[in-house]
Amino acid sequence: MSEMTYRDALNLALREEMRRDPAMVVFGEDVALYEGSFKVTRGLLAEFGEERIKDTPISENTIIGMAVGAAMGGLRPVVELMTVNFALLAMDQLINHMAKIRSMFGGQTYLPMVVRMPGGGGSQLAAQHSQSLESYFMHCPGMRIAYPATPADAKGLLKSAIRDNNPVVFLEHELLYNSKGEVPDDPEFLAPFGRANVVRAGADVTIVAYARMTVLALQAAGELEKEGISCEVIDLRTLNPLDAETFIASARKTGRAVVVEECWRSAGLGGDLAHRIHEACFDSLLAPVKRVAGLDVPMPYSREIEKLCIPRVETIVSAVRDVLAASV
Amino acid sequence: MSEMTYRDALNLALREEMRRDPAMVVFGEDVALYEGSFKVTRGLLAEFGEERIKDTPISENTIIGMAVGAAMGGLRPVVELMTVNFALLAMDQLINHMAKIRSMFGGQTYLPMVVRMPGGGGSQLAAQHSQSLESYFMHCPGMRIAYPATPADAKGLLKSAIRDNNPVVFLEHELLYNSKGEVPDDPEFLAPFGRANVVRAGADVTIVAYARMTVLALQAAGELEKEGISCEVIDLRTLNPLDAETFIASARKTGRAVVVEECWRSAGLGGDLAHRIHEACFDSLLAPVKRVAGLDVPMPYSREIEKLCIPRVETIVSAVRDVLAASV
Amino acid sequence: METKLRAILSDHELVRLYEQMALSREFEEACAEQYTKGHITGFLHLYSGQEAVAVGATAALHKDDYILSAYREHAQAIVRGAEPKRVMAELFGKATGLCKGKGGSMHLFSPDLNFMGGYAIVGGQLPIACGLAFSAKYRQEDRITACFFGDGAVNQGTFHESLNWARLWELPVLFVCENNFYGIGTEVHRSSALPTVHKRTCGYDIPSEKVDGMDVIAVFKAVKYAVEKVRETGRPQFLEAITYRFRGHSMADPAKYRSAAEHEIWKARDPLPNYARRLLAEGLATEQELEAIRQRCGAIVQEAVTFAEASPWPGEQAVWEDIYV
Amino acid sequence: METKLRAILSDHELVRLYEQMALSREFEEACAEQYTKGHITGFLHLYSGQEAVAVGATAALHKDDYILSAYREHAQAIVRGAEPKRVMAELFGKATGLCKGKGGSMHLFSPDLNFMGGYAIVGGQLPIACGLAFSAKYRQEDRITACFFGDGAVNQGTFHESLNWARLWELPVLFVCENNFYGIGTEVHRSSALPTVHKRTCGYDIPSEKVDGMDVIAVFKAVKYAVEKVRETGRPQFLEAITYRFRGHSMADPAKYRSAAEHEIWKARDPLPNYARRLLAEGLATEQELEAIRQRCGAIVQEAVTFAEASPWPGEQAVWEDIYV
Ligand SMILES: Cc1ncc(C[n+]2csc(CCOP(=O)(O)OP(=O)(O)O)c2C)c(N)n1
Ligand SMILES: Cc1ncc(C[n+]2csc(CCOP(=O)(O)OP(=O)(O)O)c2C)c(N)n1
Ligand SMILES: [Mg+2]
Ligand SMILES: [Mg+2]
Repeated sequence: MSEMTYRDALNLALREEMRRDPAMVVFGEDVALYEGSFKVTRGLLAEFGEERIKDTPISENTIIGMAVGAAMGGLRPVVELMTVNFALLAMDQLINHMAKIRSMFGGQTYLPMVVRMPGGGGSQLAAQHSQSLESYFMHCPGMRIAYPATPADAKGLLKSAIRDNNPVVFLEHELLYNSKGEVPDDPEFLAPFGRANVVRAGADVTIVAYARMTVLALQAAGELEKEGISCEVIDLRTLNPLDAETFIASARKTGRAVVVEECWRSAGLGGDLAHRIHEACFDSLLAPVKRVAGLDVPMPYSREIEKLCIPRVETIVSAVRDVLAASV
Repeated sequence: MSEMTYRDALNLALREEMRRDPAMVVFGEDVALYEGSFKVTRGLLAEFGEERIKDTPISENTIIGMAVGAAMGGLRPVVELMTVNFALLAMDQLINHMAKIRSMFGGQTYLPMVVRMPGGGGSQLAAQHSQSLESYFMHCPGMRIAYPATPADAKGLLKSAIRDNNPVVFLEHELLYNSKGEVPDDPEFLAPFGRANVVRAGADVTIVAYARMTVLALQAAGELEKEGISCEVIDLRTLNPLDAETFIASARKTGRAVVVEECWRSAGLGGDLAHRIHEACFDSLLAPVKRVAGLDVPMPYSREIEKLCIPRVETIVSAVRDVLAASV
Repeated sequence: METKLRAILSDHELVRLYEQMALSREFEEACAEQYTKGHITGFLHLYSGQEAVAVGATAALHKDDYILSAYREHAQAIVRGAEPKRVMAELFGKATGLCKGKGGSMHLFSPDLNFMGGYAIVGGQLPIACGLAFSAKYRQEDRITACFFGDGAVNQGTFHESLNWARLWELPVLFVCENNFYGIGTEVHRSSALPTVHKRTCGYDIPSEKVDGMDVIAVFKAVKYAVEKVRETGRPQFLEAITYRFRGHSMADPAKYRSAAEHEIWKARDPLPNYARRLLAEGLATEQELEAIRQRCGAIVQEAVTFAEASPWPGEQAVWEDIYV
Repeated sequence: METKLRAILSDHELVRLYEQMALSREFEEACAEQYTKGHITGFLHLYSGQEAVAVGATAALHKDDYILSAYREHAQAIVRGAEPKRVMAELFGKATGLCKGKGGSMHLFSPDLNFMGGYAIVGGQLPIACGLAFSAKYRQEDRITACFFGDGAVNQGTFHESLNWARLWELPVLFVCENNFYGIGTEVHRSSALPTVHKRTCGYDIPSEKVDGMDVIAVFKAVKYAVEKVRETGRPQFLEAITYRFRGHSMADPAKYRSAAEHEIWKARDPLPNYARRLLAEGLATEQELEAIRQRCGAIVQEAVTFAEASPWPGEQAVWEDIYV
C-alpha cells in the first residue's frame, strides 16, 4: 500500500497498463506535451514517447471516432476529453457509434477503448463547465461506466476499464484529484466492475452514492453518528454494470434510503435507483426513499449560489433526518 | 372541429403561426423544396417563400446554433432536425448553449425558438435511427419539452411552443403522423404546457404515459376493461414543465401506478416519475409502481426482435395485472 | 486516344468488373422488389447508377485495405466479397444475415473482408476511418483505409475534423466522395458554398482529384493512382467521383425534385451498358457472354432471395446478445 | 512609407485607442491580482498582449454591429462600453455584476451594447454569430456580426459548418481569428494541417486576410476594410489577426511550453508602448498625457475593484431566477 492522490493513482494506472500492453495508446487535447489539463497524464510522454501519447486538435467528436476506429483496428485507445462538458460535442460518436457498433454489426467486432472525462461542479466554472452528465451515459446501453470515489478505486477501476473489451466511459471528479488514500501496490490489483462497496456499515438508513457524493455521504454519516443515527453508505463505483443487489439488500435491512446524485434531479439516475429500492423493498421500507440531487438549474458562477446547487453534507444530513422523521 | 392527421395538425399549426408572426422562420434539412422528410412542412415554401422557409446543409449542430442566434436577434425560428437521433450531433448547441444562455447571461436575453424532432422506434430503422431521447432533454434544465399524443395536441402544443418565449424541444412520434383525430378549428386554440390530461378515467390503476405510449396505454386500458380492470390513463403532454400533481393525485386515488416510457429504462425518466409517486403516495400505494420501458439495448433492425424492445399493449397489460396481483 | 483496356487489367479482371456491376444492379433491383413486397423494411437506399464507383474502387484496393461506407452500401459489401445471400438475409432481418439481422440495410459489416461497415449517420464514418488508418499506421501494417461518403456529408463537422486530422497525423486514408449531386432532395449547390467538392480539401493540404464515377475504368485508374500516393507518402488523398443515383434517395422518395430530362442524360451514361460496349468493342467479351453473366447474376440474386425467405428469424434471446463482450 | 495616423482617424480617436488598450491592460492585471487574492475564482483567461485586436476592431465597427467572443473577452466587453465596475463585479460573482454573477469571467453579455456574449465552448459562438447575422439580414437591418475566436477553434466542426453556411446564405459576418499561436499548450502547427489559418477559408469561397494583431492601427484598417466589404457584398469576410498572449492560457497555466526567448520577442512587440511611441512621434500626445491616461485607467480599475468588493452576493432566490421566461 502507498498513500497517493486520486490523480496520481490514475496516472499510475495509465503507466502500468501502457507498460503491460503495447497496443495501448493515449490521446486527447493537451495530454502529451502539456501533460493534461488536470495533469493526470504527467510524465507519460517522457516515458512512452510521442507514438503512444499524442496531442490532438480540439475536435471532440473526432477524438471519440478516432478511438472507435483505432479500437476496431485492434488498438486499445484510452482517450481524454478535457472535461465531460465537451462530451456534448461528441455525443454522436459516443452514443450513435461507440455504444452501438458491436450490437448493430451483430457482435462481429468489439471496442476495447476508454474515454476518460473529468467532471462535476463546485469550482465556479459556470454553466458550460460544471455539468454532471453521468445520467446521459447511464441511460445509453452498450458501454460501461465507472466513476471512482477513492484513489484506490481510481487506480483499480481505471485498470479494469482499460483491460475491459467493452467501451468504457470513465468519469473522474475534478474536486477529488487532490484527495489522498491508500492504494495497493500490486500491478495486478484491479477493482471489479458491477460490484458496489459498502464503505460504511450502519443500521438505520442506507445512503446510496458515487464518486464525490460518496465522500460527502461519509462525512454526513460521521455527523449523524454524533446524533446516534447509524448510516450505511454504499459507493456504486460503476453505474453500468449497476450493482442494484447490494443497495437493495442494504435498504431492505435498514428500511430507509437516501439516494445522492450530483446530476440534475429531473430524469436523473437517482430516480431509477430510488424506484428500484421502492420496488424491491416495498414491504420493508419505513419511509419513502429520498433523493438528494443537483438542482434543476444551469450552474451559476457565483460561489455563494453555486454551492446551493450541488448536494452538500448538510443537504444529505437533513435528507437522512427527514427520512427518519417520516418513518412509520 | 375537423378530423385530420397528426401530420396535418402540425402543418396547420406551422401555417397559422407563420401567418400570425412575420418574425417566424422555419429551416432545416429538406424542409422547403422537399417539404420535409415526413412531409410536415408540406406547402410552406409555396405559401411563405424562400425567405421564410429554408433548406439547410447537413450540419445539425449549426442548425441549432443558427436558431439560437436568430432567436437572440429577435426572430422566432422553428427548426427541424430530420430525426431526434441527429440531436446527438447538436447536443453542444442544445445543452451547452440553448438551454443555458438565458441563465448564464443573467436573464438579459431569451430564446423564443422551437426545435422539432421526429423520433421513436418501431419502423425497423435499426440502432442509429430508432432512439427515444426524451430523457436526455428532460434531464437538462433551461428548455421546455412537449411530446403530443393526439392530433389536437400536436396542433395546440406546437402553437403554444411557437408562442412560448423559452426554447422548446418539440418531439413528434414517427408512428403517429398518420393517426387521426378531431382538431379545433379556432386559430387561437392553444394547448397548455404543464397540464397533463386524464385521457381516460378509472379506479383501479393509474397509467402514466406520453406520446405514442399514451395511445398504447389507452388500448391496454380498453383490453383490461374487458377483464373488469378500470385504468385511469394520464397523458403528460409536456415533460417540462412536468405536471406531477395530476398523476400523483390519480395514483393516490387508485393506489396503483404503471409508468410507461419509450426510452431506455436505465436512468430513464420513468424512474423519476415512479419515485415521485412513491414519495407522494407512500401511505396510499397498494403495490410498488411498475415501469414499462424500452429495453436497455441498441435497437435491433429485425422486426421480430425490434418489437420486443419497445413497450407494447401486451407489456402494459401485463404490468397492470402484475401491479394488481402484487397489491397488498 | 483512350488507353486500351488490355493495357490496364487482364481480360479476366476486365470482365469481372462487368460481372460485379451486373451483380450489384441485379441485387439492388431485387431489393426494390422485395421492399415492395414488404420483405425488406425500414429505410432502403439503392445504389443503382453508382456501381462503377464501388466496383472500380474495390478493384484498385488490396484485400488488406479497410473499406467503410454510408448506408447506401450493399454493393460495396458484395463487391468486396460478402455473400449476396447473407446480405439479402440481413435485409430481410433474418438470423442468417451478415449481422444476424441486427443491422439491416444500412449496417452491413464483415471484418473478414475488411469491410468495416455501413453507417447511417451522415459523416459518422469519417472519424472512424481515420481511427482505423491510425491503427494500421501504428502497427506498421501496409494497409490503407478507403472511406466512402456522399456529397451531403461534406458540410458535417466530422468531414472537416477528419480531413484536418488525417493530414496532421499523416494517416493512410483515401477519402472518396460519391457526388451524386443530391443529399436527399437538396442539390449540392444549395448546401455547399463551394459546390466543387474536391476543391474543399485546399484548407487541409490534401491532394484531391475528380473522376468520372460512371466509368468503371476511370474510377479504377484514379483510385489506383490515389492509393499508390497514399502508400508512397503515408498521407491522405481525396477523390470526388461524379455519379448519379437512378432511383430516389430511398424507396420512400419519388425524386420529384429532379427533372425527367436530367434523369435521361444520366441514364444515357449508365455504367453498365457503356462498359459493356467497350468490352465488346475491344473484343473482350461477346454479347452472349455478357448475357450469360447477367443471367448468372440474376440467378445468384434469386438464390439469395430464396435463402433469405427460408431463413429463420432471430430468436428472442438475440435481443440481449452481442451488446457487451 | 507608413500612412500618417492623422490620415486615418481624428486626434481624439487616436488617443482614445491608446486609452482603451491601457484600460484593458490595467483591468487584466488587476484581475490577476484579485485572482491571487481569491476574490476571482473559476477559470480566468487574460487578454494582456492581445489588446490591439479588440480595440482596433471595435473602433472599426458600428455601434449597431453585433460582437461575439470566446472566454477571453473582458477587453472585448469593456472596449465596447461595458462598465469596468460591473465587469469586475461579475468576476467577483456579485449581484451587481454584468450578468448578476451568473456568468463570471467567461460569460460577459450586454445586449444594450450589442455585445452578444462570451462563450466557453471552443467554437460554440460561431453558429450563434451566423444566426444573429441571419436575423439582421432577415430584418434588413444595416448591421453586421463580428465573431472572434482563437486559433484552437478552427479545427472544430462548428468552424466548418458556420463558414460554409455563412457563405451559402450570404450572411453579413466578419470572422476574426485571434491567432495567438497556442490553444492552451498546443501550438497551431501541432493542431492544424494548414497552420496558416486565413488560408483555410479557400474551401468556402470566403475572402480572407492576415493582419498584424499587435498593431492597433493595422487592425483598425483591416477590420474597416473587411466590414465595408461585408456591407457591400452582403457576404462573410475572414480576418486572421496575428497576436500573442503575454500570460499563460489561464491563471492556472505557467506556460512552460513556450521559451523565454519567444516570449521576449513578442514582449518587444507589446501593442501599448509601440503605439505610444507612434503617438509621441507624430505629436498626437505627450508623455505626460499618456501617463495621465494610464493613471486614469488605473483609477477606474481600482474603483471597479472597490465596487466589486463592496457589492452584495446574489441572494438565495437568484438560484431559481432568470432560467425560464
Ligand atoms: C447526421 C445525419 N443527418 C441527417 C440524416 C438524414 N439523411 C440521411 S441520408 C441524407 C442525405 C445524404 O446525402 P449524401 O451524403 O449526398 O448521400 P447519398 O444519399 O446521396 O448517397 C440525410 C440528410 C442522417 N442520416 N444523418
Ligand atoms: C469544446 C471545447 N473543448 C475544449 C475546451 C477546453 N479549452 C478551453 S480553451 C482551449 C484552447 C483554445 O485555444 P484558442 O482557440 O486558440 O483560444 P485562446 O485560448 O488562445 O484565446 C481549450 C482546449 C473547451 N473550452 N471547449
Ligand atoms: Mg448525394
Ligand atoms: Mg490561441
